[in-house]
Amino acid sequence: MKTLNKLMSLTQAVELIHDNDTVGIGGNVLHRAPMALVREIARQEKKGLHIVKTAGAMDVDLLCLAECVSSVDAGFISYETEYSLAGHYRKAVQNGLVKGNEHACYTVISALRAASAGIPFMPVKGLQISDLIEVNDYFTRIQDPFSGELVTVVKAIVPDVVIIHVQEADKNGNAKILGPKYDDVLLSRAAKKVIITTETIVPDSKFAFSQDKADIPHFLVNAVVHMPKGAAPCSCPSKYSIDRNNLDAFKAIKNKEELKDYLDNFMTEDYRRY
Amino acid sequence: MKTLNKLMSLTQAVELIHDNDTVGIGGNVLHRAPMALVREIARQEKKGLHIVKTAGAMDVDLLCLAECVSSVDAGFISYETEYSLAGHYRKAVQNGLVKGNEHACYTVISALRAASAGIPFMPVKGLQISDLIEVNDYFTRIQDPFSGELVTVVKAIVPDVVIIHVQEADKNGNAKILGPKYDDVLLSRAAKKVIITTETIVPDSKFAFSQDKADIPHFLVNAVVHMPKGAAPCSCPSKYSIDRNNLDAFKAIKNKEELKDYLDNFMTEDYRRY
Amino acid sequence: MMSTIENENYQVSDIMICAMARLIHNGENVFHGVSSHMPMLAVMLAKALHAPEAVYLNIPGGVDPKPKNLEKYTSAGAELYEQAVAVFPLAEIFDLSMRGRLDVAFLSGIQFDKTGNVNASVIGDYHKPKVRMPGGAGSAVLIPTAKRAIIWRTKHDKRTFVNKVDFVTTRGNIDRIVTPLCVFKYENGELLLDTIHPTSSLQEVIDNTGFEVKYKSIEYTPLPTKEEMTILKRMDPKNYRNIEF
Amino acid sequence: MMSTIENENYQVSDIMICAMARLIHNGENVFHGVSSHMPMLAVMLAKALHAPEAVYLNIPGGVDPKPKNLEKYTSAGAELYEQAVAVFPLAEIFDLSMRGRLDVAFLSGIQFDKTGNVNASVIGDYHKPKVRMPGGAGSAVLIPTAKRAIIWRTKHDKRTFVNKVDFVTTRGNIDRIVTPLCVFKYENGELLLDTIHPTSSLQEVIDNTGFEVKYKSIEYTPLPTKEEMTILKRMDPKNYRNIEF
Repeated sequence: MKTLNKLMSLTQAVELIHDNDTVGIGGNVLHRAPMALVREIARQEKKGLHIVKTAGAMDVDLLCLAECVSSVDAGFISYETEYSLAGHYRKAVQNGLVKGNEHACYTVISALRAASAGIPFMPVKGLQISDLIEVNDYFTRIQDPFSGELVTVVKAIVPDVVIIHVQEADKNGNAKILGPKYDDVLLSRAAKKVIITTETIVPDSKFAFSQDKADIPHFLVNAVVHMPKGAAPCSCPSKYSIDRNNLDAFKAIKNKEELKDYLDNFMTEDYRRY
Repeated sequence: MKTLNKLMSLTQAVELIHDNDTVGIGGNVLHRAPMALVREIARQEKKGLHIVKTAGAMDVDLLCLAECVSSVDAGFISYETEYSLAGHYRKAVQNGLVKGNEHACYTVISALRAASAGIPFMPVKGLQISDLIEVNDYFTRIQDPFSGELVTVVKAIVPDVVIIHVQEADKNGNAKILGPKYDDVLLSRAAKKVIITTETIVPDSKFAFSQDKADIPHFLVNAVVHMPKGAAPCSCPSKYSIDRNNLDAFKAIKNKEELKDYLDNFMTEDYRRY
Repeated sequence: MMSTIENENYQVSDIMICAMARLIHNGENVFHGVSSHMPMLAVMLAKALHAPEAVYLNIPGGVDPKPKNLEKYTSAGAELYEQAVAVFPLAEIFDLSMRGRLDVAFLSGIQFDKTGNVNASVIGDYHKPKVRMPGGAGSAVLIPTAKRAIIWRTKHDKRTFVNKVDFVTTRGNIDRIVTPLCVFKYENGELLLDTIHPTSSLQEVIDNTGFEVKYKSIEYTPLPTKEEMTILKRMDPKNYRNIEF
Repeated sequence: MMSTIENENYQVSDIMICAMARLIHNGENVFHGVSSHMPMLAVMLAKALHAPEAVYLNIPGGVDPKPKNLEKYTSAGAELYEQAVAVFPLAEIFDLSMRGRLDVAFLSGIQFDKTGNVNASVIGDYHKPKVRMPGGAGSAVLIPTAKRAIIWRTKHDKRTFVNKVDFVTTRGNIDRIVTPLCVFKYENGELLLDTIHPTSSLQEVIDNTGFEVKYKSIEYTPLPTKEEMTILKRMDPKNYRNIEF
């Protein structure tokens, strides 16, 4: 049987992302962030991206430093305790370069669920007394038509493209996440396009003959990049933990010029063809 | 570590269901329907139940014949082609004994998703031009507050109790469905109480030491009944197919008295303790 | 024409399945629901022939399954999970359609009228129905949202094809209606005769249709090819596809 | 009292963790999020002692995990998936809280005022913030919906406990606020001093709180027991729990 081969290079995959796109990012804080794709977005100098993530860290921080970002819709943007704040994101928001659209992580999830179901908004039970409703145009209150009570709703967020790093994928785009899936499966359902980087390319027959089927089916996926260490220096469960030296090096970066060197140092690894 | 043992008899489990409860039923048409629980509901002569299921068959048909049912919210109630219509359901609706609340299967799913998220309603994209909106009080149209466009919404359905048959559960209620899960996972999240029958009781350690974790976590579950053949005469994937002789015998039943004999014939099997 | 048919022993179900299969294009996402042996075989046939990259979606949630043996009593069982490459359950298939990305949905109904209204609900009053139908399952939400809804119905009579349906369950993107006598297509807001099965005739279609049969030209549904029949018989050796006839 | 503390080498983090652990009752569903080493250890400690049937929920989605080794840099990693019995991911934990069935959520914030408002968003104007915070993660939706929100914060100063917050991210079912100096409880719409840590004093609490400190009686937070300390040190041999001090 003929199959659709979606294997391509990192460069080709990132060319599917356009300036001003809404980009959803998989993983959570320093876990399974699609860092090779993030680095290539920075190298290709994408502009005006609208980033969507429940809880982001280095990925969003790097893209803010690279000046690729126009807005961030997220519940939490920070490294966890040990690596402290996302300084470049914070600075960009405080300088007015990036609009920080604050959500609860759950309202990001609700907005993505709305996108996935093709509906324009989603009611959210928990957002009740909050200044967030008044200051943001993506929240509002409406009447429940059945009880007459007020309910807060969040506007759908439809990512133009979602970038996800997985441990296993076949060349057609069937992709399997080992360990915590975070919000990646939902992201793949909400987006118009999905770009996958994968630690390993598995044979087409692997998922068919396993009880462990793919989490993301091929027909949602537009690009597959074979990219071992594609989440580094972030962690990739069952494959590797964080790369502390590299994280320290990144945290020491002060400006865009130093970022260029940092990105250049990854080029051999990111552009290697497997 | 101490654990909560939720093992009980079929009789005890069904005593958790009260007259006039809203009852969600797992499985789909003749697949993995929780038939032992359904039979015991009929034996205990529950009254006024509000049944919820995307696509039901023998389960709903039997409960209608037993006069346990007040209303059915479903997208489809019928056997598939070979076994033809659900005659007792049809008759009960046509005689006015049961209110047949017609949904699309998806509006049942949407109503359960709303329940699961604690919200009073869910927008549904697909229900556009339809008499169903006018004749049913659980559908209505509202304005999308962001675009001003009309959108159809469905009212949440919160099952008081959900009954589900699985292949594996531990005594604490962690339950695993092998093969198609249909809408059972969602049902377990939407309901106030969950009753599980299971082909096998697995050791408490089984899910902890497997990559294949439980689909339904113990803290959502109120009762676990060890019930091999608990879906028969319906099918249970990886365990058994339909029991054609028994299905034929049921399809030949004309009235409530004959149903009593049919149910009595199952008592040895349904009341056996393992 | 008829003699060819007799020689080859075509069943009406074979002709209907091949007609449905040919409506599936390569690469399309295709769904069918319960009680749907004919669409099930149409999808499998299309994938085996001209549409190998069509994506097969179904109620059990197996993506592109390769069932070893079909079951007589169901088209929603675990066999549609066998050798599937990914899990994409019913709820997500609906979502896919809602966001405009389901290409083809095979659906049914009880009554159809000339303007494309579909009734899958009741005959008579909704609250006191004369006849309560099984329900439209996915029809009410998929017919408006799937890019193309292909309706199939194993009855073609004046109670099925009516001037005006008793109840509008839905209306929407109907592409074709495949019946035992013919194929209708939906164009500019009305049903037109597309092709007549070689086993039938224009007169038979007219005699069994409750509204005026309009057409642009008289065309016949192509007969199944030898290749199609070979594959159909291999996939369905016990002829479950003919269960409704 | 202080000498006992010195003899036993209690850290403020130990006292805070034990205070949090004791707020967890047996059988309760308990959640913590990112950057939450102290709540993570509090849940594990409670489960090891008085609340074995507390249900441990977390961002990676492992139900009742038994991590072999904790990580210094995260409380949201795959180790919270190890030996978990079921998968219940973040989205579903939120849903659980929304439908009123999450018993305890450990959450944080940047500013708190005496009437129970929580700011986790910004200092200054929202659209042109003087300081942009990481964001409240789950706080805005969990504090109103969890049966009891337990707030913890490793800073106790007049910029944290203020007369009026700069921005109301949320307000809701606050049960306790655990700080390095004391525990506040929320009663009848206002924060009251519940217990003072034995490592601190009433005066220190007053000096570092931006609103009038009210209390019904002067009580002290019980010291960690030997058993608690033994388990804490076994679970966290590298003292990650003290990372913020």
